[in-house]
Amino acid sequence: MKLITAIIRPEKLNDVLEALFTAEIHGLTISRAQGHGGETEAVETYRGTTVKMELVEKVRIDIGVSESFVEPTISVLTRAARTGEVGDGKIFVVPVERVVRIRTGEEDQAAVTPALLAGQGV
Amino acid sequence: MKLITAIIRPEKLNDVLEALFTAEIHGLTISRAQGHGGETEAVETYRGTTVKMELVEKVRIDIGVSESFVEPTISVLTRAARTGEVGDGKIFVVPVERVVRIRTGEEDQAAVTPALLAGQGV
Amino acid sequence: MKLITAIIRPEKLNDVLEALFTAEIHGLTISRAQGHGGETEAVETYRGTTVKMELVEKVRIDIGVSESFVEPTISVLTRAARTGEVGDGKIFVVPVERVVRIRTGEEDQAAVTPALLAGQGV
Amino acid sequence: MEVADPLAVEAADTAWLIVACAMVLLMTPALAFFYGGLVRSKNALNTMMMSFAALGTVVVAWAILGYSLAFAPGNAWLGGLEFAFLRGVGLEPQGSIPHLLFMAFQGTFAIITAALISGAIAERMRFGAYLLFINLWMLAVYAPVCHWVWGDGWLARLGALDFAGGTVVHVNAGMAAIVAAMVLGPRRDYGRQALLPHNVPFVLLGAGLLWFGWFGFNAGSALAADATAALAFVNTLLAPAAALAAWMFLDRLSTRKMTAVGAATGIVVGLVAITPAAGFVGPMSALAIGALAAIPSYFAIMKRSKTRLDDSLEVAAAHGLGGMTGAVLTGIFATAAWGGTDGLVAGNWKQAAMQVVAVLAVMAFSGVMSFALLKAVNLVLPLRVSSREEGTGLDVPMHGEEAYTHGEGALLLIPSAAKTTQRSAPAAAHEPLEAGA
Amino acid sequence: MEVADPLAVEAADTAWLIVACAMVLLMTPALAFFYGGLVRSKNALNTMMMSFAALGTVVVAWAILGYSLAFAPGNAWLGGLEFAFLRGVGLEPQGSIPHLLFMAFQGTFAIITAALISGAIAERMRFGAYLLFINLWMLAVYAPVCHWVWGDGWLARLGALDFAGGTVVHVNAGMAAIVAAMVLGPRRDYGRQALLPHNVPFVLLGAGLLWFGWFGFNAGSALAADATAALAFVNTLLAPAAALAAWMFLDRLSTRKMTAVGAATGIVVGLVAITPAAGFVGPMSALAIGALAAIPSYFAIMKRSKTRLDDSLEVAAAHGLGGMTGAVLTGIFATAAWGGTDGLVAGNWKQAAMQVVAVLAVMAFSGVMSFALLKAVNLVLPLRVSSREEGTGLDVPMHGEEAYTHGEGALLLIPSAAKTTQRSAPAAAHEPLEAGA
Amino acid sequence: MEVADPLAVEAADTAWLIVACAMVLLMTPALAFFYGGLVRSKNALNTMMMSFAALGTVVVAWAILGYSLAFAPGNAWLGGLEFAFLRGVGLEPQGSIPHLLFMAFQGTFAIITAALISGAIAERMRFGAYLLFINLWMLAVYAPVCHWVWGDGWLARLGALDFAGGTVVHVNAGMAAIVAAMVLGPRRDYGRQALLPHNVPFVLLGAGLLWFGWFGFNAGSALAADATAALAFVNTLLAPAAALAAWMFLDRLSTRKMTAVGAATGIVVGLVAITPAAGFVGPMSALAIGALAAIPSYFAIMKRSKTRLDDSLEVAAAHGLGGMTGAVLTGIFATAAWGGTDGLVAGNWKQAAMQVVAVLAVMAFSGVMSFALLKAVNLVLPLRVSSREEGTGLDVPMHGEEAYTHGEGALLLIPSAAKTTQRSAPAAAHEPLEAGA
Ligand SMILES: Nc1ncnc2c1ncn2[C@@H]1O[C@H](COP(=O)(O)OP(=O)(O)O)[C@@H](O)[C@H]1O
Ligand SMILES: Nc1ncnc2c1ncn2[C@@H]1O[C@H](COP(=O)(O)OP(=O)(O)O)[C@@H](O)[C@H]1O
Ligand SMILES: Nc1ncnc2c1ncn2[C@@H]1O[C@H](COP(=O)(O)OP(=O)(O)O)[C@@H](O)[C@H]1O
Repeated sequence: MKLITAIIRPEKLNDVLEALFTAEIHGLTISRAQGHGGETEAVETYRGTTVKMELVEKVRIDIGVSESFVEPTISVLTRAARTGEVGDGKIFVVPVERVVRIRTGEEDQAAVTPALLAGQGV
Repeated sequence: MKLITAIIRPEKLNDVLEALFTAEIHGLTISRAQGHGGETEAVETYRGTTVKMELVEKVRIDIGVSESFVEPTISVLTRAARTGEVGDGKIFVVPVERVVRIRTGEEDQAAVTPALLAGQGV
Repeated sequence: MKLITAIIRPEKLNDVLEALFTAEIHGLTISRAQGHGGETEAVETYRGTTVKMELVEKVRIDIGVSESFVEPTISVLTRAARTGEVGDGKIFVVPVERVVRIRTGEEDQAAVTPALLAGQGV
Repeated sequence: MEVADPLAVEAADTAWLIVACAMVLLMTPALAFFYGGLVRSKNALNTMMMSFAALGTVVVAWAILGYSLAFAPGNAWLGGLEFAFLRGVGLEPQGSIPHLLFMAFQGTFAIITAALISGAIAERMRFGAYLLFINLWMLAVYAPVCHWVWGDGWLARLGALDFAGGTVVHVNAGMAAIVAAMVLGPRRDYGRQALLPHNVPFVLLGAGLLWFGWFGFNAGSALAADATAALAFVNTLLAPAAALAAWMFLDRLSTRKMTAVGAATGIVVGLVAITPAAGFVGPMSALAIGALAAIPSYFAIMKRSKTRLDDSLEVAAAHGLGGMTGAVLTGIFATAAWGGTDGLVAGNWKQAAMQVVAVLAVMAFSGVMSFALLKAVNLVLPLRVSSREEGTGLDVPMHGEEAYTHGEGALLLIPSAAKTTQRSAPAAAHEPLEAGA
Repeated sequence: MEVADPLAVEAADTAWLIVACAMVLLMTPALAFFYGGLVRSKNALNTMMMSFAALGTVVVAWAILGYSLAFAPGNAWLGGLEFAFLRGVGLEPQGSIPHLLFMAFQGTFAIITAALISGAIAERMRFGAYLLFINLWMLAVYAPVCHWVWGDGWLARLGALDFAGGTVVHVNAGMAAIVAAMVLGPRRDYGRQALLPHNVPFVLLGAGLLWFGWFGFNAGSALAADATAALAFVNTLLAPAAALAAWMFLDRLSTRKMTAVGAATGIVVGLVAITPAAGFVGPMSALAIGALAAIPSYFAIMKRSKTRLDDSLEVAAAHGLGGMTGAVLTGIFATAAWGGTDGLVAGNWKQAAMQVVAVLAVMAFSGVMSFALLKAVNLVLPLRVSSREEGTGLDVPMHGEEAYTHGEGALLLIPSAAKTTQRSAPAAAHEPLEAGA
Repeated sequence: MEVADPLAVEAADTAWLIVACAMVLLMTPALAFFYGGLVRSKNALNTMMMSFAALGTVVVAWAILGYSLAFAPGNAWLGGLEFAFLRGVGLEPQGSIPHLLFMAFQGTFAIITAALISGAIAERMRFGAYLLFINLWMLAVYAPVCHWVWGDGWLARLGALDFAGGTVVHVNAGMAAIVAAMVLGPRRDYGRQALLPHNVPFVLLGAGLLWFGWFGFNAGSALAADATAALAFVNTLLAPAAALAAWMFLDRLSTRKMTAVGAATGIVVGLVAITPAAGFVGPMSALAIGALAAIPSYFAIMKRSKTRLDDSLEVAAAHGLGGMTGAVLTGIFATAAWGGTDGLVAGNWKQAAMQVVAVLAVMAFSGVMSFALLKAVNLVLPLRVSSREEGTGLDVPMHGEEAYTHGEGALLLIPSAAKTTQRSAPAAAHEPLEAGA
């Protein structure tokens, strides 16, 4: 089991979601984030002060997947989230020791597999 | 050391917090998230357009624990966060290599143990 | 490759950012969080009800770094985020199996290294 | 002041009443913000819409039927149908303003009274049932009580004083609110979770605009731009100020904090309390009424939150109790010297008694009728949303919207035929788009 | 009503017009909130500033030139330059109010008309180009049309009825909006993403304040505190209420939800539709006009969103179409009994025809001129922001600000000399600071 | 205009003054939003409450004592105690409006002046100390200055012109603001962190409502619905518009961005500057005053932010300096032709000199007295919150509330006895609850 964390541009989120769903990846959690990387920084002014905004809006996507899904997920993410301009973001893959589905208490593979597909051993 | 990440329903957060505190688990960090899973989707309308809301409000809880606390934490979480309906969420357990308490620089076990209990080697 | 996650006080974020940039650590993602630890709790009142606010505003910083940067990053973080009062926060170091730069598809070390420095093998 | 032809429209009075009426109208959006800020964000639109919808439907119902029931010649209990569909209501003078303007001014009172009730059942009532209920309530409860007091009904004949609606508006709505809260039952999280306001600045905005509008409400009730209007105006400045100061003081004493929600509530309670008295008492009495009225309402709110009666936004304590206190204090402080009938302080205890009678009569009528109407509506449309909808919040299931959105994860559903075309032709925009953007 | 000296300033009329004018001025900030709430938060300030900037520049341009072009003696098509720089515009009576006050009242109409257009090009127009455009538009389109209808121009002589600006303001702005939306092209995400309002309570706040201000707009257009003003006032209460009720009903029928954005839109459409008719029709006709006007605008919005015409905030459907419906219905419902010329219902079909002529003339003129002006402005200042700026949102690149900030990650740039000093001397504060804080 | 009995209450004037007074009252909530939007969200309620609390306490103190000190017969320096507790202040005419209404109108000026100061010490002053300070300040500083200028005091006798409060209100509050900012010291993060406004739309809302209310402030100061009121009104439309345009232009020149905070500030500066001149200058002079006044205030703000004087919300630059510029420009542009005394432009340099004297006198008095009062208050109640409270924000420690909450992690403290019962009986709700919900 792996946890794939992607940091992407907010304006690409909808494209990414559509691409993930098309690839049958249905379980995910997102949160709003702000990133700093190689992007050019915005400068704002407020009544005589000048302020450098070091952070740019990003969205973080966390997807728990079984091994076989790691590669497809990454390739879907890179494809759908890419614009080619600096600031497209990063993907981190972290090992997961256990996954539990709260509703049923099921663990690991069963926990991340969509319920309806579980019988098919996907 | 493990990092336990739970995605739960926002309306269960208070129950979960109370249950965790009762179980003497006091250190945790939450953040607001939005999830997509097997939940039925909401549809909204805005002036002639119809919009499918793919994401549902969730809360993410991150708890760093020493090995011996993993099991109790998971069981408290599953118990307190469960409603039995689709959408209750997931728990991920990730291995942690180091934990540092910023205030003191203490590492690992000492860092996640509440200060007052530290002497007791819990 | 490691993912360093720090939970810090929001009012220290600017100091932390400056310190990180000074130490040539440029890639990071932050998100707003709320924590519960040993801090004293705030009590609020609303029309006859009394409410204990269990959670305190925090900021979460995620930094993906190559091995050699782990130690300097942690020491910068602890130094810049410390006030010495309860509530300064924690740092977690998690192993990362793969890192991908979405823009180019580059992996691992190359993905977290600032583009301009990449040639220098830092 | 020049002596006015009793049968003429006076320009100055018309100017003032037009403005006053516009100000009263603004109170309903103001209430939407006062109430809307107090609920959780998932119910913000539903709560606001409960006020805004009253602006639509109640006005229409008032023009068609309500005004006639309240003000057409009738008996001691109810007006007739002579003015239904505004027949015969034109630009001829009613007092010194056009009749139609008087109708509109009274109409804005009907709207806000109906909308007030929504605070008691916020965050759990079905929207359709609410709409049906408040319109029936306006016709069957508000219009009669209005007739009793201002339409030459039995309370007017008895001599009960109510300058701008302490009993007609506030006691009346407050009683309906208690009944509605009881019939609907508490919110599912009530008493178990902290149900905190999502936007206190909105509450303050609402309170500020309510105060502004209330000047039209009270001083406009003089129905002329005369000294009585000026008195009612000044009292409407002084009483809420005193109530606000008293509230902050009580808050400080009992919780050591002067809360903003408390300040907003104090303003409203002061406004409610001076409403029946505004044109009948002197300015020092107005200060006293404001300060005194803060006390019962303050403690009622403290206590209420410990009970199972989930009057969610404290309509009964602020409006019901505030209106009662105000109505009774009117009977105490009113004096002929300032344009009222003498009250208790001026030696006439009968006036105070009459005030109590009026309050009790309105409470009884409003309580029984509101109960009956709610039960009746429930037969047609269930009153309460499902527990699941309550959990999600009412905005999405009732209104198909959220108050605040970021648009992320919100996928546009494109009618399938159009979809392919549009997708492949985003370049219809004037500029070339970023790669993949 | 006392007979007024035709050459005197009347106190009551002056009082009313001052207030009315203040109310109309408030409509532009109200519009800023109505529009600002509907856009995404990254464009909130830009959208609001489009209204606020009109408050600055258009007023100045109006005083200097616009008023003269609209109201100075001239020919059937345009006023002269006699009143340029307000020469000869003083406190002498114009009707029964000071001439200067009349100028100001008309000026507030010019502001809001220009600001209305911004809804069509929200989220993508360069701010400088916008400013230039609306000021030219006010001078070259609004002032002439205003002259035609209210400044003794050809439409006035023809006998077209427009009480408070159905054609002058709403058809005019609506047509300019369509043209501007076409010239600018759709937003880059239009039709591909869900572009949801970021703050619906702001939309409701805007609608509430617009309604309040509109009483000044319509009833103030009587230019006196008389029975006509009262009639216009009451109609401005009834028509939007009916439109709101009708809109909620249509919403319910077609989507099963009564949306808050819909409610706010319904109010505005009702206000627009009654504007040309306010002082010419009876109250029951006002209810009918409000309810009827909801229908075309409702369905226009439903359909428009499926096309490539990105009139972002529905200016054409709400104001353009609403104004057309209102202008035509004025020709149908107007009656001499309520102060208008008889219309179709009263047997005079010519009036309805004249209304259609007026609408078409304004549409043609506004359409052609707006197109020409936009193309001309584009030669000097490009109209559209870059695609990248559109992605980021316009607030930061155009205004150097964000609507909502937390201040985290925002590093103050301290002039380098001062920096070292300040850093080492934070203790200038009165209390010792926390270690390291 | 009919000749009015000098001893009679005029209906039209009363109508106008009632409305004007309501509009001025609305300025204080407007200020709460203007200021509240500019601070960080953790201090939003505290900042707003500083205005709202003034609405409560200052009104009461004004009625009891302040009005008498300002307007009761006295000497050249201070009024007497004749009107204390509003003795003898009734409905008899004062000019052509009821005396009581005059008292209330002046009272709303006292509130807003006191509340203005709060901008200088936002985000760091203890709430109790603030309340004590502004009430003492109103009595000991505002009331005397008000007496000097409007209550037949020495400045009035000297002939200094101040139509609606350029010196009395704005220079006065601005000077107190500087002193307060110095005595309190800068915020702990000042000069080290970016202290950004948390809600710029609120700032715009505040500016819009302030403008609306200011029409009452300036045109109401004519104390009648006459040509002077109309002039003051029109000037209050033109000057802020010119100031807004000038500010946007300066902003564009110096930062290349037209900021929304700048636009809001420009409006306020224009309003402040025209206040002393409103009824004394012609409309073209009003445009000039507005545009000219923008310049010093603009550059003062640019410079101030680089100093250690943390006048947090720029009260001194906007109100103090704006008021000075306005007062001096009044002495320059005033002309008898428009109802003032001739000023410099009309050849009377003495008037300009007198204006300077008035400004300096008020600055000196306000500066010294404010300093003394703050030091005195500090002996009783410490002025400044602790550094820790400043870090957390003042809303929770001072008011026990947050402006915006989600309710998550907020655990209800249930009185222990009730707890068990309630927990085990959630089913008191009307519907069965979801399992475990
Ligand atoms: N080392 C890192 N750790 C965590 N997040 C990172 C890291 N580097 C970049 N990011 C995130 O990715 C975003 C884009 O990164 P950046 O390096 O600017 O672009 P690119 O990957 O296209 O070169 C940043 O805004 C930040 O949110
Ligand atoms: N594979 C996953 N990775 C990350 N988060 C997930 C994953 N699957 C589900 N979630 C989170 O858990 C929530 C509930 O999951 P869902 O599968 O709908 O419910 P259940 O676990 O009850 O079957 C989702 O809204 C999402 O936030
Ligand atoms: N075990 C934990 N897991 C996750 N986050 C934690 C944990 N312990 C503390 N935190 C986070 O760190 C913050 C400060 O922790 P706390 O223990 O109060 O302070 P300190 O580290 O100074 O003793 C908390 O508010 C919480 O956000």
